[in-house]
Amino acid sequence: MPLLTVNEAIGQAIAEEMRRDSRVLIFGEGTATKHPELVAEFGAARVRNTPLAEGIIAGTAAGAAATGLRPIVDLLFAPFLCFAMDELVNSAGKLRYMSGGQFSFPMVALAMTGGGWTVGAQHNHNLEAWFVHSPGLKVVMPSTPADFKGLMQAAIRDENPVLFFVDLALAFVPGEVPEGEAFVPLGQAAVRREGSDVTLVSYAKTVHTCLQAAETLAEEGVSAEVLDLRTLKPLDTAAILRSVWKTGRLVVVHEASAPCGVGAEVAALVAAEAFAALKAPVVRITGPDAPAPSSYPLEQAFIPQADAITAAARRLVAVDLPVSAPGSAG
Amino acid sequence: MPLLTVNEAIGQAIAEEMRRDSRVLIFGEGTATKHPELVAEFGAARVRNTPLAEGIIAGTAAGAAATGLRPIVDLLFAPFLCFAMDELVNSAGKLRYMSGGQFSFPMVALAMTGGGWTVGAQHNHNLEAWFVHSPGLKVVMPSTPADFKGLMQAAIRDENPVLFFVDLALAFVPGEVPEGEAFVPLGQAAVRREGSDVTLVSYAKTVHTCLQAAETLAEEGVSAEVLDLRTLKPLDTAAILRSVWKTGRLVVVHEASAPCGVGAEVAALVAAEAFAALKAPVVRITGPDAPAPSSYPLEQAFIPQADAITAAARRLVAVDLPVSAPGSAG
Amino acid sequence: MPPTRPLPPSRLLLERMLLIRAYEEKIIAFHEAGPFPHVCTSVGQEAAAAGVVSALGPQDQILTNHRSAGHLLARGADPGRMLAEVMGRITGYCKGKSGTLHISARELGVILTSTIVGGELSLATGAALSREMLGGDGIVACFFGDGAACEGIFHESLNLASVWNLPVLYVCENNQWQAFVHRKETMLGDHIAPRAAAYGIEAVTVDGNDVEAVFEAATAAVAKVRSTRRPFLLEATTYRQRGHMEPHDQSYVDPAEIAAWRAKDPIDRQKARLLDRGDLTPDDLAGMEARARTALDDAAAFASASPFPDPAELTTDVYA
Amino acid sequence: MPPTRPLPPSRLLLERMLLIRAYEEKIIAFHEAGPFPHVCTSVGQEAAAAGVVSALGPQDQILTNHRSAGHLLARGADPGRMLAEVMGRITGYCKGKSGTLHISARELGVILTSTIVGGELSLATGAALSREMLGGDGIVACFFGDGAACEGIFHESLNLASVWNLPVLYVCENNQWQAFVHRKETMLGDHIAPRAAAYGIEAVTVDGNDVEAVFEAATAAVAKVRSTRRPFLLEATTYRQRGHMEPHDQSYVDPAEIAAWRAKDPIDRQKARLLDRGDLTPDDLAGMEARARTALDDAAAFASASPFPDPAELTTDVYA
Ligand SMILES: Cc1ncc(C[n+]2csc(CCOP(=O)(O)OP(=O)(O)O)c2C)c(N)n1
Ligand SMILES: Cc1ncc(C[n+]2csc(CCOP(=O)(O)OP(=O)(O)O)c2C)c(N)n1
Ligand SMILES: [Mg+2]
Ligand SMILES: [Mg+2]
Repeated sequence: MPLLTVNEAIGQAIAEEMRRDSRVLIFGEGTATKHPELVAEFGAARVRNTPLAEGIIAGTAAGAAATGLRPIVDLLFAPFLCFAMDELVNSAGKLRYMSGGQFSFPMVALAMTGGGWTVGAQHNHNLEAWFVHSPGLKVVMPSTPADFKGLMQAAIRDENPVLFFVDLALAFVPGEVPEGEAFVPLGQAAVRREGSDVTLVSYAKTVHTCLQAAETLAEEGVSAEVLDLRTLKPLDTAAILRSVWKTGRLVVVHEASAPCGVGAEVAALVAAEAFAALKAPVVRITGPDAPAPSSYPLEQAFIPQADAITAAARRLVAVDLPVSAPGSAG
Repeated sequence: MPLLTVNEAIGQAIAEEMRRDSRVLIFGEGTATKHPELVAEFGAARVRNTPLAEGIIAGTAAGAAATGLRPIVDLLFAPFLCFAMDELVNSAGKLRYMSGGQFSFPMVALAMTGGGWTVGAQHNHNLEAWFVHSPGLKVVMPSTPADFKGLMQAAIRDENPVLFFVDLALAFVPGEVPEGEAFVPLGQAAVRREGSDVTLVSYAKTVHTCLQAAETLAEEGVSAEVLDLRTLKPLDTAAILRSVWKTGRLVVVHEASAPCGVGAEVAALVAAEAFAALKAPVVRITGPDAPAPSSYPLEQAFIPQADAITAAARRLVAVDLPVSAPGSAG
Repeated sequence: MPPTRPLPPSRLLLERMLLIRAYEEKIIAFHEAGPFPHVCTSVGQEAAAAGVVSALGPQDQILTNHRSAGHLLARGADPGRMLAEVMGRITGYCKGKSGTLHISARELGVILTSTIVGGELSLATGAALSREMLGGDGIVACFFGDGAACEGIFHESLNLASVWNLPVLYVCENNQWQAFVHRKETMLGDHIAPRAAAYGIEAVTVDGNDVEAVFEAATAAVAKVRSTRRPFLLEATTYRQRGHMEPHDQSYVDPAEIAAWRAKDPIDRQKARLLDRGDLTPDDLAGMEARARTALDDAAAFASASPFPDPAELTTDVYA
Repeated sequence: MPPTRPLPPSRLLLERMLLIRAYEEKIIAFHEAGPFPHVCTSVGQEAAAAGVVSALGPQDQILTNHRSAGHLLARGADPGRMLAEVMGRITGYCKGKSGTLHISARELGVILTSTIVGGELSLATGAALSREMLGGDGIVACFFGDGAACEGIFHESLNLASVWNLPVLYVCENNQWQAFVHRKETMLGDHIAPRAAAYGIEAVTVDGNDVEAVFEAATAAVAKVRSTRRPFLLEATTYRQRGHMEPHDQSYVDPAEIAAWRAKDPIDRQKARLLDRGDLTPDDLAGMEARARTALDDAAAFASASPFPDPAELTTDVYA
């Protein structure tokens, strides 16, 4: 299989889908400038630059989706989604329901986020949880070039609005990507490494951090299973529960802040549906509840690191059942 | 103590704070029209109608807060916050940090939400979790007239941006409210009913539903503790953990949808920090992950009801420790 | 798609206005009878709705705002299914899920009634893009208020429609009020139309209480948008004769202003004109009014008798 | 607050422009030397920055956008602390937390450098409201680009400032580009200034590459805002001579356009004018240039030698 970067994989998926379906089009601030190859192949009507106005970019996508087109919009950096929340949440997310099913909104909204480029808090804010919390939307945040391609294909073909997040740190990471059809269904997690002592659940760049941690743990005789959620909504609850039923221990890892994040959702799911399997507390390793700093060492400290994961996993496997008495907690 | 409705209690807190501090002012779409008494007392400069434009209302508040005023803005219904996310999240929430502490943003943003008035999904969307997930903001969502007053006083005096949510169904509910000083510190939950078998954690209108459920449970010999979070950020983690260490069982109840909601956060907290105390799975009772319907019976079905809470509590107290084997789960 | 209709003569315009008024009066009557969902009535603005919608073709699409009964009825919507939606019944256009103020009706080309002020402006460009890219000569009519023109999305929508050459007929019903705030508090100048020039968009202001003038201006505007494939802004100057919503409250409005505008009521005006011209006899008129009332009595009976949705509907239609 | 300065003569304007250019060239040199944080330089736009900021008084406040080095330096900011911020050092204006593109400096009255395009427009009205309500004759200068004028918040900000009579001097640096998109693709017409009329705001367009013309127009505009307590829009027509950000890429730009604008370089122009007039000798000029370069060498040394923040800073300054 050819090696492609994440950015190339996304580009390939978009080009292939545009070839397959003439209703697919893409626009955004600088989209045409940055993709002359798409303009050359599909023409200026289907590959457009827009004025600098995220609200109307997303709104235009929603209106077009409701009336027969299948738009992809590039909204650049996740914090800019703040200017498009009404269009994404109140319109694209709700109007199918509010119309009693008369209209659907097949559209994809792309945004980059995540630490690693020291771009600071107005360009880097991991907002995926907002959209998981909002009805009618789907949310994707892959970790490998092949998944970026396959999930982009799935997102474009889906009849619903899909938020598609690109972790900046992954954009230039190369990996094997199938040519042509690479479809990865929305809503399916992937077991990246099998294990039996502890489950590490993650998505985006921190999947790789989890894999690194799992290596270290393996050297110490701790067998960690690494689950890559890939799609955050719909969440693959079966895969999460299956793994925790096996290992009895859970660490959830993401760069987004903890409060009401995806890790909270996964932890709550497990505390409800796999409680009987749990041998130890559920741990979240996340970015701090602070704006993303720009300064390089601060930004590195912001991103969950492998040693925090291994330390947490070690603590969990050391927990002895039956559980300690209430008084023993801090 | 005099009986006031929630709306009156909020109005009283605002008037008293405006009297106390000449830097406090209030504006919004129709604020001056709806509060002639405030205009009469404080003048047109401090009580203003605005153009219909949530973005600049919130942005003006943030800019004013950074430069010496203490604005309160009424953004009407929570879904309209979607037009003000940049100003609230990227500016008010982040710019203290991004300025290295040079500026602070003492402001209050008011919004109504919640079922009961059949206003439909573009007026009713419980979005508090978004702001809990966002750094630099505080979030308040009270359940009693006295708390609405006391927390509004605290919110206005706080040096940080506070999102203040009013559950529509409570707006005309009367209750005892202290005259003058009624300060309730941000970040403190209230035990509304003591109990020993199960903890019901909630906020806003569903606190009352929990109290109703607790009554029923008491008749059946189940002692439920009801905790009213009041402030969602900062979350009173100590109060939640204290209660769960006592009861060993937790039901979290809110009308907002489950995925990445406040209930997820509370459940995750407990699964991490009070795991050893837990005798049964953690249950969330929430509104469905769907836009809020308008049709009356659908809207009623959308709002968590007492019988769902009692049923959950009954299931939890029936759980036998030690826990069942992995195979036993669905 | 609604059936093609011959260009409506003046009588048809009156008939449509009477139906709209009868609908709003039925809403008011419901409110007077007891608790009923909030509704924003368009009493006083019927000429803008009837005049513009009657100028559209069947291939055209509509997006509108919370004060949309007139646009829907003029487009041929069934008042029974509209009332059913307001009352949250399964027979409503949206199964009762959206309720009052949010009716969409695919078969009529009504894509959206947005109660997010400005929501119609944000989706209209996309609908027009579809019209352009999927062929045909259809255009999109987007109704919004003077208040919506304060939202940033107004600016973004007009600018995009202009630089992308999208066939959107923007129709601003400037009814002088924005919920509880008078327009004068929210803008300098008295009109929205002059703002269009900033985007290179042509605009016209019309007396929104003169249904024939509106129809004529709209017919010209529709033809222009259809042939140029460019946006156009039509501002209809009119007045919201009642409170922002029912139940009615106008305590904050200058009574002299209300009186002055009531004297310019679009329906009275069209009645007088047709009677004057001899295009209508008092008997004709009585018949027309009676038909409108009967239609609404039937509609109300239908809606009231309709069942509520099954609770299982709570979570259907969320995803496609 | 910065110290009051006498009105800058033409030489001082040149001196400020040279300092800005030296700063941007230092950034470029850092980039040429190896990996360095992205920065949006203002090469070619120095006249707009120096001309407007020099017209402000010490009681005035500034909000600006990602291309803010000129505004900060003209206001008297320390280039060492600016570079330290870009490089994420604790000695930076914001302790390195905001990094490149987001410098605020309270002691200079610089409230915000927003990299959310339009963020400066949304906060400027509030800063001006404070100026009005807390007394004094201060005004607020809000710098933004032609791209920001596409955002809805531009519309909302100008409209609110107008109806509330807020003393905001809106300064649009129309540099023909909006990141990777030419202005011509995003608007009809060539200027932002005509949009102001829609809000009842006065506007003037000035040659943004003529620092004396900018200074003169800005002085008049500042005086007007200060006395009328009303907003005013000043548009400076200029050009972004380099790529959107460093590292530099202009592959998508018509070379003829770049060449035409380079020929109008604001610094070359002011140099030539002063030399022509005899207000400056070549030796004076060489001295001025050397001083600017030395200042930047010192600044770079200071920044490079400054420590990074302690990791504990990660979670400080989140709440007050
Ligand atoms: C985004 C948003 N902000 C505020 C409201 C509350 N609201 C509903 S209608 C209205 C006034 C709208 O004025 P206008 O656009 O002139 O329409 P009109 O009601 O006059 O027909 C307001 C403020 C809303 N529904 N949506
Ligand atoms: C809300 C938002 N959208 C998009 C961007 C990405 N971006 C940064 S600068 C820029 C172009 C801004 O153009 P203009 O306002 O003309 O300023 P200039 O860069 O020309 O100085 C864009 C699109 C952003 N930072 N913020
Ligand atoms: Mg109006
Ligand atoms: Mg520009």
